[in-house]
Amino acid sequence: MNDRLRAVSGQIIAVAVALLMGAIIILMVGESPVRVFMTLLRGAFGDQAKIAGTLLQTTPILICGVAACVGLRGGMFNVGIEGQLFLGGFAAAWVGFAFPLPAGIHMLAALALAIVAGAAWVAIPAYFRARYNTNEVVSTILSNYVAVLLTSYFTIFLFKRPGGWSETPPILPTAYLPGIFDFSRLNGGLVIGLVLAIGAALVFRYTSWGYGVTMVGSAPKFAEYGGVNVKRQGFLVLLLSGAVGGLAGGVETLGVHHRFMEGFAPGFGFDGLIAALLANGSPVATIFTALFFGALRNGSLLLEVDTGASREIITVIQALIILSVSAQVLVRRRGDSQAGERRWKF
Amino acid sequence: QDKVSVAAISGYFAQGFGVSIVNGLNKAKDEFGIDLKLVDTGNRALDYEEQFENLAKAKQYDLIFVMGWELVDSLQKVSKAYPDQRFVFIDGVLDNPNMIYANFAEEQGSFVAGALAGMIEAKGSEFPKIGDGMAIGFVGGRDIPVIRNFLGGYEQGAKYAAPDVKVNSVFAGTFDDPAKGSELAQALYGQGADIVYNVAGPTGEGVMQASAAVDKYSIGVDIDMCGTAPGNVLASMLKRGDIAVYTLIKDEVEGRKVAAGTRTFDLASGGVEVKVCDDIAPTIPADVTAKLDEIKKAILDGKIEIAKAK
Amino acid sequence: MEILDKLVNVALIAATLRTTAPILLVALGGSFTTKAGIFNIGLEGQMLAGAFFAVLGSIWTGSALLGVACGVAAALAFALVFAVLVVSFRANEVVVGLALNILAGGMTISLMKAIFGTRGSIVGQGIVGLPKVQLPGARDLLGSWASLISGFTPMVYVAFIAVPLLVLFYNRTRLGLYIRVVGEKPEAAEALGISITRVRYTASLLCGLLAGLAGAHLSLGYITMFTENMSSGRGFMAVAILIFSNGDPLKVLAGCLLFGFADAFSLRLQTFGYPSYLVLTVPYVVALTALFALSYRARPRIIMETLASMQKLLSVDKNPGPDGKHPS
Amino acid sequence: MSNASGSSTPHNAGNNAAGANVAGPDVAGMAVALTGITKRFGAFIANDGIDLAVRRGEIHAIIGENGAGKTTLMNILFGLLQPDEGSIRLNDEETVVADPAVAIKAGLGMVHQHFKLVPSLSVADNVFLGMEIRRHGLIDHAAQIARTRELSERFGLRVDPTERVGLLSVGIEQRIEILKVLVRGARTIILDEPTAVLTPQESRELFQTLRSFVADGMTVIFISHHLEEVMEVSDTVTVLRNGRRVATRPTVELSKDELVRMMVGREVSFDRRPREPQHGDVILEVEQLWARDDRRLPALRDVNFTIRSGEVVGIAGVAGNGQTELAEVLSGLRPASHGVARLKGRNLATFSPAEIREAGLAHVPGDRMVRGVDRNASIAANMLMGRQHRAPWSRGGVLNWNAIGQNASKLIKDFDIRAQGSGDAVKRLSGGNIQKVVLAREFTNGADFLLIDQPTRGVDIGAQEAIHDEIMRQRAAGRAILLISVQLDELAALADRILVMFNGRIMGEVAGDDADEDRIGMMMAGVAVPEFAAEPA
Ligand SMILES: Nc1ncnc2c1ncn2[C@@H]1O[C@H](COP(=O)(O)OP(=O)(O)OP(=O)(O)O)[C@@H](O)[C@H]1O
Ligand SMILES: Nc1ncnc2c1ncn2[C@@H]1O[C@H](COP(=O)(O)OP(=O)(O)OP(=O)(O)O)[C@@H](O)[C@H]1O
Ligand SMILES: [Mg+2]
Ligand SMILES: [Mg+2]
Repeated sequence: MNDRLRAVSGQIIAVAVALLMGAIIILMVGESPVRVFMTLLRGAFGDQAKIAGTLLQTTPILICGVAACVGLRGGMFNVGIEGQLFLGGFAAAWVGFAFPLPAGIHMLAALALAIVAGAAWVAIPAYFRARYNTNEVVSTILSNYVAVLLTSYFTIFLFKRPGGWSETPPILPTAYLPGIFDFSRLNGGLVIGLVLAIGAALVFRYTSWGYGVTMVGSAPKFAEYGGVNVKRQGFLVLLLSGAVGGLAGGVETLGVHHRFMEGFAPGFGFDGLIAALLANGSPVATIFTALFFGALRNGSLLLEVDTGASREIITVIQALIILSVSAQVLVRRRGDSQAGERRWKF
Repeated sequence: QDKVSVAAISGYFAQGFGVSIVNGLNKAKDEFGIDLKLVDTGNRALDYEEQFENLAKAKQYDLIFVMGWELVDSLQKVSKAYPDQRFVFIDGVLDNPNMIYANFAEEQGSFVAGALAGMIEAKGSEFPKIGDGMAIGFVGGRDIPVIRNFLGGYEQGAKYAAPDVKVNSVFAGTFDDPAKGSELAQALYGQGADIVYNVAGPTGEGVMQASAAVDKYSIGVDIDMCGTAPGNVLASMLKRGDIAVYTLIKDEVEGRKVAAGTRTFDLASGGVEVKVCDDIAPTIPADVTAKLDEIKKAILDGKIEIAKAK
Repeated sequence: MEILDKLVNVALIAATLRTTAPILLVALGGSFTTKAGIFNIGLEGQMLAGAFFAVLGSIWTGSALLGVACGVAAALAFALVFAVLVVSFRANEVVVGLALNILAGGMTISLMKAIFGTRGSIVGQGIVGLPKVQLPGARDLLGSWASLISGFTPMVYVAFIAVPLLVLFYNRTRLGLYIRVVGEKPEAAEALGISITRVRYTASLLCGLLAGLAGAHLSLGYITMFTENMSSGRGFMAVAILIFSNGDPLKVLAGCLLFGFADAFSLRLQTFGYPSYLVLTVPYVVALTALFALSYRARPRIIMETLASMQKLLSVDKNPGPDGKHPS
Repeated sequence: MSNASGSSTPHNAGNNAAGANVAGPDVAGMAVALTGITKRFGAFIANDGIDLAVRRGEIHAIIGENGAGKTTLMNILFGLLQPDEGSIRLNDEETVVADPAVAIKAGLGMVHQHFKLVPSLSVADNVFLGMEIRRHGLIDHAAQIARTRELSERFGLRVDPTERVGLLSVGIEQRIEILKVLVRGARTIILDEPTAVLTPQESRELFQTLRSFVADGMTVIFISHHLEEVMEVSDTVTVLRNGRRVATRPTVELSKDELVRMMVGREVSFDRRPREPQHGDVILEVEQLWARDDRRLPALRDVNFTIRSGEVVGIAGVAGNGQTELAEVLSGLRPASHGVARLKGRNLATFSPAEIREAGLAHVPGDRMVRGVDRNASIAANMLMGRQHRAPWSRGGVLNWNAIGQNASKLIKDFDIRAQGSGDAVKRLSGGNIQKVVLAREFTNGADFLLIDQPTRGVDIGAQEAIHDEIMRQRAAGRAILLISVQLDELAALADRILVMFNGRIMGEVAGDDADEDRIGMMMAGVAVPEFAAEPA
């Protein structure tokens, strides 16, 4: 408990340090830090619409973050969430516009295909990782590029909405994710994200399977010795991670855009990965890191309108926060020797 | 209401056409002392609607200029939520009767550019730096409808003026990678093209620089690019976003409230034009110049139908 | 056949060398950190910062060389931050690397706005690019093949010459040896009084040096301009190559050439009417295929290992005879 | 200080050695003198005001239980750790050993408990690492190889300088470690548990080498858990207990029993455990078993044996001769390439590792840190492994952490594991206690067949006794036990039969009651020993 308290207060100090550095930068570009931070706060939580907007921004980061957590738990570094998100988004849209189905079933079918698409996209890297120990970081990074280009190809060459922009035809309302408020686009995706995060935490903590997977991630030889099928669980975990990544894309298309747009959501995969890493791989903690990123992002949208500061300033501050928080994590494990730790276990 | 206040929102202020719009806005600001707000949307579709909300909610802007087709969906929603807010959609026409449209006929300008390139290529080695490949090239940014529209006009123009000339077209897949633009252009030059038209934003800058590197020709787009590689830039196909926003703001400032409806910026109105670079102009053979004028006239008279890309 | 002729020719090889050079430079930079046991996913950001400040320096000083120096200095600053956080504060390398990439993106755009009042790109404005190096006599000697060795900007030569230098560095210099040792068996280094911290800092900074050169090459050599996000994933590509080459300079070269070739080749494929988006995937698909194929059956390695363990068996067999000559 | 140190002295080391030889053991002053050394790790005191004086030209043994602070003390002496209190004199000079470089300069050399060699480098590169020979600023590999060869010949430490270290056996690795120390011109050599991984023959060779060092006027400090060898080779013994020095005495004045008493503070018996032959049904049958190692080379060649319930079968052999692979095949982690292993009549090849465990296998793995535990997880989580699908710990796939925690607490008590509670992370425990966690888990899962690999490696004598008792209790309970160990005395004390493995084959079998170290040692080295001839080298 005491440890945790120290850790949390450490994080807060780290954020404060980053904000201070941010304030200096803001001063340097000739704006008032107070005004900028107040605007940020107003933009993130100013009224119910702003709060809803923040939650809307949080949703994809959260789901991608859970995807990353699932992989990290099993010792798999899924850097390909971005690509899975794009394919999942496209797959959901495709079901949404091409196959008229009854309400409810339509949405579930679309989400299901998004999940399948995400999992399928990571299946080959996962297979090679499990079977031949092929580094999954490399293969998933590379497959991101292919996924984004591929969805662009599908969208523009095969399924383009006639006369329109580079986007698919709109999906049918039967496939929409239900909204939560009528004043916001916030939708059931948030609930899906929260359920996933808490569900993942429970599964990892309270099931035999989750225990096995956790052991595969933290001590693979031990797990193997204990009778856990390390290769199969590794494959499964990466597949699940990809599935959640695909779901993130499906949620975006069905919940917000109601069509697939070429290049619609760059960077969510990486945001999610960072959120998960800052949360130390804990899905529940990822809820908070994702919310933090979502608030920063939504706040920064108002910032650009209400002050002279540009959104890039926020990008810079966000990076500073990540950097100082990441260093903070380390203060806890300062030790005598640098040698003992394996630096990276890819 | 004393002072006119306008906002502009787009993800493309950094690229050719967007730059010309920013130029126009700044000119209006300098001349009329208006309030000006630029909002960069970035490239995440999730952000757009919130950004429109933030702009429209204040109700302080007389006009909001919107550029980029990916914003259309959010724009439609917000314009429904704020029916009193006047939006100017640049570079397209939608089905919304409350909106102001500034529509550009880039295919017309590209047609002329294509005709010019075709005729010069057809001259072969008579013309300096031209080989006998009988091919011209096109480098696009991403393979999206607007860019296809440029390509379509260019191809049709080249075929119209010089039926034997082939048009090789390639896309970089990105507007942000000039190095790739340079490689693409060099590949085209290597395959016999002597003139390459770029519609690729910063990626296209790489095309212009490649034309200087291999000493062939390039054609610029959106803004006057003759200075980027003097002697190697044949012409620039200007898409005068600056004129469009400037005239609209001018109307507004002078009390003629801009009303909903479509304004077309084409060859006829000077909204698009092909400017042959000053250092090249004297070397253009007279028959080419004459034929080019003829073509322009035919377009103005509606004698030439240019198919638009879907 | 005619198509093949048009596709595969001297120009393609020259283009391959050009497309390879920036990735090679940055990947060779990453080789230092990889060898030192640090996973550096922040190459992209270092490269971008290098590209931006190279242009800035070039404009301010009017000298391409000083521009390159500015670019390198900026990349070094990023590398230093990386080293401080990762080595001294032991932060997660992936988090720090990704955050520095974000920082580089946001910072270059903000600074561009603040200094030039524009977003997007800096063209003209007095940027002085690096000159092309025309090797004297190349054309007489090689004819049309001269374009394979002559007419590149300096950094292309630097990139390719760096490969044998790095081989020499790792095998024959003390620092190179220490970098390898620190990456492979840090406790061995520590026990011998080799400072792991110092070696990792040095490796990080060397990495920044080459990443900076790569960035400067992009904005002053390859072309002469800066545009936001102009590193365009080359840093990530380098990371991928680094992981499967394990940072060995020759393997890095092979990986970069493969990717460079696939890139240059695919650009040419487009002119035959294949859909751009599919053609653009070619380099990545080639790299993935190579990765999977290599791990599917790492034949050369298995053969080597088998030979080695044969040797081991033999040495075990003959070794225990306690017939050694003892001193005294 | 007589020896020049640093980069250019491999030659000098030899010359000095020759010169010092004349001087003989007559020494003035101490090679090493530690005064009042105290080292704390948080609240824990690892070294508590230790004084230690080592005379020049002696072999000084340091003994003590696991966690007594031996390694810590040596690390402080060598500059790897900084003492919180106390001072160090090296060769009669007050020295602040800020880092190993200082120690090396003062003529100290250390061979660590875990070797610190770089596998991808050649022997010569490893020997000269940190003090490379260079020409024109570049490392001169040829010169390094030549010097390594020269040195290895002079000290009788035979190695091939060009070979990659990753391919060599531990015995040779140790020679390289010693060469590393010598090439730095060390006059005082510290060895931390040098014989833990050696065959008896290799140990004997090592001691011969160490004696030749002191004959040359050098000083040797070594840590060991093997009291016989301490008695045999050392001149002086220092005993540590709980971070304090209990005694420093000339070896000749001491008996083994006295040593043990000083170490543990009570009597400990090592004799062969009395037992009744009570073998029952055949539990494990191994027939013509072949298997390949990770490099796909034969690691097991035609292995045959059976184990009955209530029987302890020992496997002796130098590490790396197929024991690991045998254990892996028997636990289902590695497929057999030929032959069968049957557990209670059922062919293991048809089972997954999890099913084998269900069928009645318990396994104490040899490398406990890697295979035996997750260091970062709690004791409770570690004790769950292998039974996470069984009631009462889980029902319908859902874990009951209450039951798991209670079970862990009970095992902690039963097995006398020194820990705060079941929530403690395993990495906070000492090596011996970690081993007890593994034993507790494996011995309580009701399996009929116990596969026990190196149960007491690096475990102190007190804990060894407890572990041996536990193994005998399991035997009495009718378990079939396969005991793999590199320690012959352990096998002799526990096993009914001892099989000797070399190069994947069973070289021979010896009854536990007449285990003869020399004969077994010969077989371990691959020499087929005829029944009657027992001629040690
Ligand atoms: N103990 C050490 N820990 C870490 N790095 C070291 C250590 N010793 C040397 N190095 C590194 O190895 C490199 C070479 O060191 P060296 O001392 O040989 O440099 P030098 O004196 O310039 O060599 P030379 O005199 O041959 O030119 C340096 O970059 C140094 O940082
Ligand atoms: N870095 C450290 N942090 C915390 N505790 C430590 C550290 N190093 C050693 N200890 C503790 O100090 C005590 C002494 O450890 P040390 O390694 O000196 O024992 P040892 O006598 O060498 O035992 P063994 O015979 O098992 O090798 C142990 O209880 C150990 O857990
Ligand atoms: Mg020890
Ligand atoms: Mg020990």
